[in-house]
Amino acid sequence: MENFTINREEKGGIAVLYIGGFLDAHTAPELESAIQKIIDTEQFKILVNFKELSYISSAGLGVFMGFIENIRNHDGDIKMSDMTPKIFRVFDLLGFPTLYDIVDTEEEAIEKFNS
Amino acid sequence: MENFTINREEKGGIAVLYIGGFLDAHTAPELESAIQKIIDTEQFKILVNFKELSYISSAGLGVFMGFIENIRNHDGDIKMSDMTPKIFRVFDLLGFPTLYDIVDTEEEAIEKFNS
Amino acid sequence: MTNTAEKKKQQPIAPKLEGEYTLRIPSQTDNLELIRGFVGKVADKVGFDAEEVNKIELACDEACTNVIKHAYSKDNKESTLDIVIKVDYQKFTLVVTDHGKGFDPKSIKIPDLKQYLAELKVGGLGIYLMKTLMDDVVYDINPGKNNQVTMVKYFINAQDSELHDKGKEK
Amino acid sequence: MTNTAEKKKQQPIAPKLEGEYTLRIPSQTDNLELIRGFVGKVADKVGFDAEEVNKIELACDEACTNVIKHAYSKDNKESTLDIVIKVDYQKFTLVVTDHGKGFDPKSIKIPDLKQYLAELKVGGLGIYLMKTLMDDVVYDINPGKNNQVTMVKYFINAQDSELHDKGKEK
Ligand SMILES: Nc1ncnc2c1ncn2[C@@H]1O[C@H](COP(=O)(O)OP(=O)(O)O)[C@@H](O)[C@H]1O
Ligand SMILES: Nc1ncnc2c1ncn2[C@@H]1O[C@H](COP(=O)(O)OP(=O)(O)O)[C@@H](O)[C@H]1O
Repeated sequence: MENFTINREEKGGIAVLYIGGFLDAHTAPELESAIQKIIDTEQFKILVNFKELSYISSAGLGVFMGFIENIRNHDGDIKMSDMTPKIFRVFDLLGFPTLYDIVDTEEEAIEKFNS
Repeated sequence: MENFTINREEKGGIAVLYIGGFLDAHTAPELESAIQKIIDTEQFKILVNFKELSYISSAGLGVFMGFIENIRNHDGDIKMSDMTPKIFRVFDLLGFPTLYDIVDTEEEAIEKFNS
Repeated sequence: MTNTAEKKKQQPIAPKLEGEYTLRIPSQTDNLELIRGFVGKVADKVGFDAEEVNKIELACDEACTNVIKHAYSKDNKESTLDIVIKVDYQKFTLVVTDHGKGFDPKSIKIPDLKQYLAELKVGGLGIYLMKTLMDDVVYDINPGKNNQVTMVKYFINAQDSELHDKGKEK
Repeated sequence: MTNTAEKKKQQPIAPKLEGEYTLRIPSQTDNLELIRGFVGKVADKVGFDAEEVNKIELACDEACTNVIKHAYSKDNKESTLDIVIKVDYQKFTLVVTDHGKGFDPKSIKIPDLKQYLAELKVGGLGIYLMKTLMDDVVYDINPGKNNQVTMVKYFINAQDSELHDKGKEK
């Protein structure tokens, strides 16, 4: 039973992370190290696709908070796409939509990166 | 959340029961009363289709034991079809395949009733 | 858009199941999934809709995560986490207990979200979430003995009852 | 059950998770699904394959069904069912405890299957199933206090060890 999955693809200079399953205090370190790896290669345009994610707790949200300042200081961003209503509700409860670019589709996010 | 489902169809004088979900000490009375209803109408050819059943305990097995003698005394039978390997394993563990006609498909069971 | 005020959702008028459910489990992050699964299933059987079940699971996760992260010293292998669910006709109560070092709940500032987001802080959202997700959240701290957080969801029919008000005063 | 101190030895085939998991739940058939779900998830996390997980779930269900059906008088609303799972490097132990009237395990005849089937009996298969599904099944009866059935699955690596033989003798 895989409780958290993470896959990376490159789309025209943007690192796309596909996350799935449960993102909680147990699995958050996996996401943390995946993002750290991207930053280590001096890449700062990151898109996280939430399509397969079925659960998130504040430990998962904290991962994004830990990187966003540094990434934006490097003219980069973490954009987010394909959230189910369940996941979006948690982001919304904490006002995260004012802080992060949360869009419906990957294409939209890529367009925003390129504009 | 429906934990046990049961549907009845008539196929040429045979009462076919489609059971699904969990058949345990909590849900066994539902199966019992469904079979009792069939017998109350003097019908004794019963086929139970296990396709959608995902769990059975001895309480479920006991339901069949409770009716089989009476049904066979009336020249009828309870035949069983479409068991998943998980369900068949429980029947097998108790030697039930020597006692009951357990076949792969509904068609096979119906043929056996008609021969 | 900032945090939308939570609208009172349709709650079960009467619980489909009453009684007490207790779970004691090692205080480790790899048990969070197990805990959510159990608590979610009980909440579902009680009759909460999927959205409410999700809220209860998340509130419970946050409380348990706090125990795992903050209650015990790292090398304590005997550390346990107790979860008790009590369901009666008026409310669903979830109690998470640890036997660790405790803390002063009054010292915890509930973040002002706007300021919080502006400062890009990491963490400090767990208790805020619990309070947002549940109707009542009350701490009872006895360091080294037991430290409890009690979280309640009231059923609609009990919403305006005297008993409910009594519960709130605790 | 002895409370052996945990020896942290690296074993060739080791459980992915150790520790103690306790569940206390009202003694009612509508909780069987919840119990199986919980026990199955723990067994899965320990590393048993799907077939073994199914066996453990079924053995646990049979023990709990017996408590629900036989341990308490019908009108006892306070009746509870305790399930404890203990996992150490050599075995997976499942203990089901009730506080009801008890019974004499020696008086229970394990059915001869052929004869059983010939007689078309209803019931009386639960304990037989438990013994078939698990490596060890031991009753400890103290009527009105606690009545326990302890069911064990040994991990392959511990199969031939002295400790395993000791376990069998209990
Ligand atoms: N069970 C607990 N035991 C000890 N300290 C706790 C416990 N629960 C919460 N705390 C304290 O309350 C603080 C705030 O918790 P929370 O709002 O969940 O944010 P975070 O856990 O991210 O810091 C924690 O940092 C910790 O100091
Ligand atoms: N926890 C228990 N408390 C009291 N009696 C029990 C308990 N478990 C088993 N028994 C007794 O053992 C008998 C055999 O149990 P079992 O093999 O599971 O078959 P069944 O439950 O179908 O009778 C029961 O009929 C009951 O008398």
